[in-house]
Amino acid sequence: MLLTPTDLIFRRFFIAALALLLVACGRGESNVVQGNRDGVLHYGNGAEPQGLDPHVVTGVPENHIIRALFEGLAVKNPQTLEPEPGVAERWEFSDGGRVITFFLNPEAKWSNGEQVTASDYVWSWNRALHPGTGNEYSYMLFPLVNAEAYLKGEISDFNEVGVKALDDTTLEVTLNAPTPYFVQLMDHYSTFAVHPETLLQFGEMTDRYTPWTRVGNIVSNGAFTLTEWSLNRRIVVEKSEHYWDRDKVALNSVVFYPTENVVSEERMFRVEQLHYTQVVPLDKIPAYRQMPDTPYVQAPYLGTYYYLINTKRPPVDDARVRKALSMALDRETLVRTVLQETAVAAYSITPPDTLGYFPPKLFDYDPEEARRLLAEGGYPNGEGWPGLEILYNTQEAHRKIAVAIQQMWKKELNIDVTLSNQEWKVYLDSVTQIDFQVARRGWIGDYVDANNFLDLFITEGGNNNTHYSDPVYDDLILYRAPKAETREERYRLFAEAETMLMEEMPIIPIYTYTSKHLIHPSVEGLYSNLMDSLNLKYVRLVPGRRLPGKDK
Amino acid sequence: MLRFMLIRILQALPVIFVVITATFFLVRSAPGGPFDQEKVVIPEVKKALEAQYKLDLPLHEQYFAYLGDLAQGDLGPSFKYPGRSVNEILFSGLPVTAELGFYALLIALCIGVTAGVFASLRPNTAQDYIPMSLAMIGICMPSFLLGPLLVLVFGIWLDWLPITGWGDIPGDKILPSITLGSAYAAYIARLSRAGMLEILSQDYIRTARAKGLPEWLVVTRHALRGGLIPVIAFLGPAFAGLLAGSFVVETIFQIPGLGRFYVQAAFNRDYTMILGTTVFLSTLIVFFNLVSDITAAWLNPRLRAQFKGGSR
Amino acid sequence: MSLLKVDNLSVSFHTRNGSHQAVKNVSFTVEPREITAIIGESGSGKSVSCYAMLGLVPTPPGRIDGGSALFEGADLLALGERELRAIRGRDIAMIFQDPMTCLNPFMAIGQQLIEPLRLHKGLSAKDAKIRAIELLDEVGIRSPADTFDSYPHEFSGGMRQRVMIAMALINEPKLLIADEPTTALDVTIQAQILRLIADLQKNRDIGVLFISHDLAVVADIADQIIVMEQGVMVEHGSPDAIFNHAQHPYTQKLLAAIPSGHRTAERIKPDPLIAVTHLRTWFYPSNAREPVKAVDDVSLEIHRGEVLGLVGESGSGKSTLGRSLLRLAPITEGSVVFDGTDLTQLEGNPLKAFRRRMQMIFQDPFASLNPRMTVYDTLAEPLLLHKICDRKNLDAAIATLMDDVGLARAFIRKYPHEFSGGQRQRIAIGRALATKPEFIVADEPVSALDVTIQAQILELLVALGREHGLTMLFVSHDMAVIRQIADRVMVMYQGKLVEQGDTEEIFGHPREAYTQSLLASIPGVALSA
Amino acid sequence: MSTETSLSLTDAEQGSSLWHDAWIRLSKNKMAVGGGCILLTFILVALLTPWIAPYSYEAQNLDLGASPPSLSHWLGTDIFGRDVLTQIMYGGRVSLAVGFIATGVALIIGVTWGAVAGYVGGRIDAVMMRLVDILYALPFMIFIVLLMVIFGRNVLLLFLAIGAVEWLTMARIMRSQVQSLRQQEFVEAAVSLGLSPATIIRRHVIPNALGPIIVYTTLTIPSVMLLEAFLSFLGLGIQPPQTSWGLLISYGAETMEEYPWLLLFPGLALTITLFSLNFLGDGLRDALDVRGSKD
Repeated sequence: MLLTPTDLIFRRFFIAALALLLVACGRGESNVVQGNRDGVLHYGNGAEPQGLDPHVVTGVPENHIIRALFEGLAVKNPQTLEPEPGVAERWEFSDGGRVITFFLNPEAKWSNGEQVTASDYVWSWNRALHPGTGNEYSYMLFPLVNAEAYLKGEISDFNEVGVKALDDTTLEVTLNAPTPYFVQLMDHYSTFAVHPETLLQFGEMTDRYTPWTRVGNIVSNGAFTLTEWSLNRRIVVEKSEHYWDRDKVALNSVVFYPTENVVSEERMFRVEQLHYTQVVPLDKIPAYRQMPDTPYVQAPYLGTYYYLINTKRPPVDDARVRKALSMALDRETLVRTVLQETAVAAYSITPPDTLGYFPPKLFDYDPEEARRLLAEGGYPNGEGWPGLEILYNTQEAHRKIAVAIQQMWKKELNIDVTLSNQEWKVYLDSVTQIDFQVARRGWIGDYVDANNFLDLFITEGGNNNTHYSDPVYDDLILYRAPKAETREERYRLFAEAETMLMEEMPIIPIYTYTSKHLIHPSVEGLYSNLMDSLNLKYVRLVPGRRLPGKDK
Repeated sequence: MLRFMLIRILQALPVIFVVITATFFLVRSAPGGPFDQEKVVIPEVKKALEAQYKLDLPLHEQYFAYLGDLAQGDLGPSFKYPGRSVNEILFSGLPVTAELGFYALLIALCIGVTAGVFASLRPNTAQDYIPMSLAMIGICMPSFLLGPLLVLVFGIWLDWLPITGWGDIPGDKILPSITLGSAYAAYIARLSRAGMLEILSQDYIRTARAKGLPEWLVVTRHALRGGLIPVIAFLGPAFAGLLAGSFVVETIFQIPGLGRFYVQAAFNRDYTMILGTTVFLSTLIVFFNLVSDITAAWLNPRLRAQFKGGSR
Repeated sequence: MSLLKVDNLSVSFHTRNGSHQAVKNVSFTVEPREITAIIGESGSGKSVSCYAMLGLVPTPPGRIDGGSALFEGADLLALGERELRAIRGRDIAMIFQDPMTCLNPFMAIGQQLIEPLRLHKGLSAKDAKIRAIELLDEVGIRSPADTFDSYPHEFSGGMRQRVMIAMALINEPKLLIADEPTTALDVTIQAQILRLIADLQKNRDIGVLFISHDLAVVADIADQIIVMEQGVMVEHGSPDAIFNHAQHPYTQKLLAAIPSGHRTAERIKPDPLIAVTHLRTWFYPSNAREPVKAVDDVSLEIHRGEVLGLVGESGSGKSTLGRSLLRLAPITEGSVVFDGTDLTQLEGNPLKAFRRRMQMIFQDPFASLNPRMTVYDTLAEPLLLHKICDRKNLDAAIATLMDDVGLARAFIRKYPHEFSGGQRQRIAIGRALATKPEFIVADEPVSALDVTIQAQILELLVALGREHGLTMLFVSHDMAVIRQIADRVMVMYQGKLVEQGDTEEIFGHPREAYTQSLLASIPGVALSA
Repeated sequence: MSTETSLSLTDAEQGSSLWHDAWIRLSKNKMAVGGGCILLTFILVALLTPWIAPYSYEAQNLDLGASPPSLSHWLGTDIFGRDVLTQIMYGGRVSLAVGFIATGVALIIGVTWGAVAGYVGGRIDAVMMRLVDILYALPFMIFIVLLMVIFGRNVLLLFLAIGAVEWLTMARIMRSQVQSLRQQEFVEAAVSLGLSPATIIRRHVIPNALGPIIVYTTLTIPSVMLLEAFLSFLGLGIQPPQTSWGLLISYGAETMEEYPWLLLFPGLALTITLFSLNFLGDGLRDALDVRGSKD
């Protein structure tokens, strides 16, 4: 046998290739089985977080991790969403609810063992509201006296803002007006405290991009501490030794996966690589529903899917036409078929049962009435219809709904509707410029209160995007409702505003969201709620439970 | 040799420069900015954000500032991922994508060359038609289809291989590499078939046979080297293309690579990130083209002599 | 006993376009220690019969229909691939026509050389190398130890053929088959290689089967000559019998085609059509510092109506000079005055007008015709371009051209590949004549052709030249051809003109040593002796 | 061979013969003819779809939803209860149009560009090819978004965008072909005849470089169809409820487990087209290669 160097190279080449292909095919234990034994939760988190700085980031995936690492003054009960003690042991209202005094738990510690003090909060809120920080969620603190002015640079002395550290464990907050949902906001990460010394060690107070949130640098005060952060791979947090309520924390560790691709996420769940998925692909839901002891969990969610209407552009500049469109829309069928019952038909902007508020149902699917209104608007049986375009951002779910609605309007009203999808940022630009006729939109509540939905449509509302403007409505939302003495009175005013809105119909509500997850049978203590707000400290893993079909 | 490389690099510099400039102004003229969100940002906050990233300066100043930073190797901070520099993100993703690309090419080479050579040995027979038909399908099978299909079969039905991750579980690199490599395998199969057919009709192959060499030695020792030169020439651009094109595979298999950043940066209007990845990739494209040109030349003794300079 | 005894060999090819019998019942023997030559034009089946014996004819499309080829008692045609392989390269070795393409350009020659040795004899690489170097030395490669690791492109054509010969001989075969081993070489080199083969054969006592289209080439060396025509063996015998007592008309035709005549030089009045002064055409390869001085300071005149022969070896710059005259190669310096106008100063339309008046005929009729244009299109193009005729008269003009160059009009719709080399060269001549030029550069127009065809094409050129009053620059490496056609001869060496004069003067009394060596290498000395 | 000299030349059509001969050769190639026939059928069906489609294109039956193939819906229905066969027929209109027109655009630009660069050479070649390099390196996504914003959405733009990307490789292939061709003697012969560079490129260079170009084109058409799907996905190009094979496949890929027929049938349509194209392309290449198969 004679071999030249070339032959040898080829030989090596093929051997290497074979070796690669034959790399141990044996699969070890799944993540879930291993995690159940070791107390590690494998959590599908939807996307790579932008960052972990509570005053910088804005998204949902960030929320999950930050709320594992940090804790607010108050936290929401995962079942009732009512506030319960967090860093603050208790709080007191005074001055008719304008002043709130938070009493901090002296046992609340940073992960370096230092105590969480009231002045940490003052410093952090200064940071959150400072015009230099560029905190996109700064408006969460606007109920504070002078907060908005401070952010807008109208005043520069933070002492004028309504927050004061009376001593290490007492924080006094002064509000512009009684704000029933303010304590709830303490569970939003933009109001969290950060550890001032750590931040200053890496840069200025207002710097957005210092490495203070990295593993080894970050100091946090939540139930978990950060131990690994691999970009686009995983984030690992471990139980904190210094957390005041550490005895209640059952998990040793949580691994967050940036599961951008929902199909892959569901498959990871299926092969027991995840305990929990962020979402469930629509088409998989029927199969999961039919499983015995289904891991599929669906719950109402504080968000509304609706169509914005440009009230200044014909043919939808006529309220009758808008109402005709809305009434010709068979939401029940849409929800039943296209959405596979994963949503609830909506007839108002505010989701029902928003902390006890039930919006009035002012219209229904009524093609007869819709045709009549359309005729009144000048297009009997669709004659003379100049065309209408529905704008949505590029996403499968939006496309499905738009395609179905397009056909419903065609069928009921005999009008031609075209669809137009745009890439996300282009779509945002179009919506902000109100450069559309009808555009898809969704709103997820920041906090559980109808105000969060209804104040979208005040004249000055940055998210109004419809040209809808009614001074009476503005007055209702901005002045009369906040001054309401009782919850009932307040809700009555909201209902009044809701009625005004549905009379003019600058938006067409379509459905109320639900949250949809796959949760492994071994997971306990992950409750569903309206905010899809989890508190990982209550989660326990029960070893031995397997997915149906995996338990051989 | 050195001179040749130097000339090529010098030629590449203006290309990269124009790419940077064009990209810079292109991305700025695209609608929507990095800080646009579904929930409208308070104007004051937006202003503060823009100030932090120097977006409030006139465009040309930003441009020159960027060039200045770039000259020092600083690609700037990411807009989408505050706290991370573009450099850092690139270098976290690059090894993964490079490894993925390497395996994909390796698989592509193994499958492609084998199929192509086999097909070329008996042209216009079943031994030719079958691998070449598969290659046609491979070329046109989009990875968004092949990836999930492989996952379904090997990951879920057969339960042989992990379906996501990169370097977490043994074997999790196999499916993504195959998915990414298949299209290239198909191209390589076609290229090597054509190259081999060309070489096998050469006179010197007849010489080799006349020496009494067995057929496999004729093929491996005499035909393969020349027949694979087109493949080698294809590898450089292909590898650069793999880096840019691995987005879909990285998303399907949740791989922490560069491709995801490249594509998402465009959607996020993460200006520095777009520029960084573009600069990086165009440099890589130039580099790999150079490498593959040199390799192809090196394999060809005639060209190799030219590199050594002068000798005729 | 004969070394090789071929009996009734028949080979046919079966393609989509039907089948065709390439070799018909051919029988011959090759004696040990003798050179047996097979002579015939391309397509006469001479190569196929040899390749068929060694299993080198691809099947399909080829098929061996019958016969036997006994080599040392074993029928080669009945052997399996494995047994045949054991014989190939060990007992029977081959040399091929084109040394440029027959060596693997990707392998060092040493590696290629020792391959048969290691394969058949199982020698170690080291021993094989020693043996190879000895052999390289024997075939006349200078400093073989250093060139062992060189690649084929680093050798000239002649040197490569020597390497090929060494490779064939390395296993000390009993039979060497040489398939046109000198056809692609310059005459001077050809002479050397022929001598080498003859010497080796004598020293080593091997049988040689020498295939050629040119009787003159084998005249000096063959012990036995076989003449083939269209797959059939028409005559065989000793060289003496063939050359002096040829029976078959085909053999006679071959003999007649050996260029031997010379032109009765017409006295040309010195009336320069073209005057070239201090012409330099240098090339600047991107990877070399030194320019390649292809034409270096050449001055010459070409007179109206004369045929000027330009001779030189490959690489002497003769082709570049011809191209420079026509502005097909970039002129570095100097002037080319054509009928009073300096061509080097012209561009665009004025140049186009001159292009009509001067044309070129290329060496390789395979490459110089657009493979995707029919004869009609090829000929129509210059006619229409220079408005020599309008579309109405086009067909007639083309028909006339076809007649002129001796092509049947029925071929008008055919593509170049459907023609033989000679016919193609006729098309190329027709194209050149279409513009009714005054001056033609013929760059080795017959070098790629079989001798019989050569003679026809030369005749055609002479006849047409006379008929149209053409001035011609005839470039060739073949002294015999030049002698046949040229009025005056110039000899070029390394970019410079070394000698010029009337043809008979140069042939009769060459002054320069270089010219003398060129003349000495004309094959077929045995003929004239 | 016949040597009759009385051939009448009057009926000879100058210039058309290459294509005429190619046609005759092509028509003898069974695979190519088969591929051509299938393609032709597809094109015919696409053209006639509005009249022969079994169902209305838009008609939804939400309550039926996705149903597997049945007697009333031969290829099943999609999640809106729309007939898949009808969808594929309409999708074919878009896909075939995009495939052929965009590839045509790319072909024309790429071949011209590559031929000029390769033929002229030197500095112009360097500049032209650097431009190709630059376009290669530009971020495609941003480029598309910009096009979409500047020109709005329309199908024409889709062709333009795709053509703008696909011509680059075409130009490169063409250039390397031309570079080797211009060394050939017949090109030199054309120069010595006094033909202008444009004529030489058109008559002598391009016809001889067509082989690889045709093969690459047959590969480009399907990838263009998929690129169209990607762009439509991004919002450039066609808008729902219009559809194309590429879009149907990408939607089908997401539900391959639940509703395999939504992937299978559009995939089949594309694959059949692809193979037909390939056979036709190979046949065309062989047909244009007047030399026939060598050896």
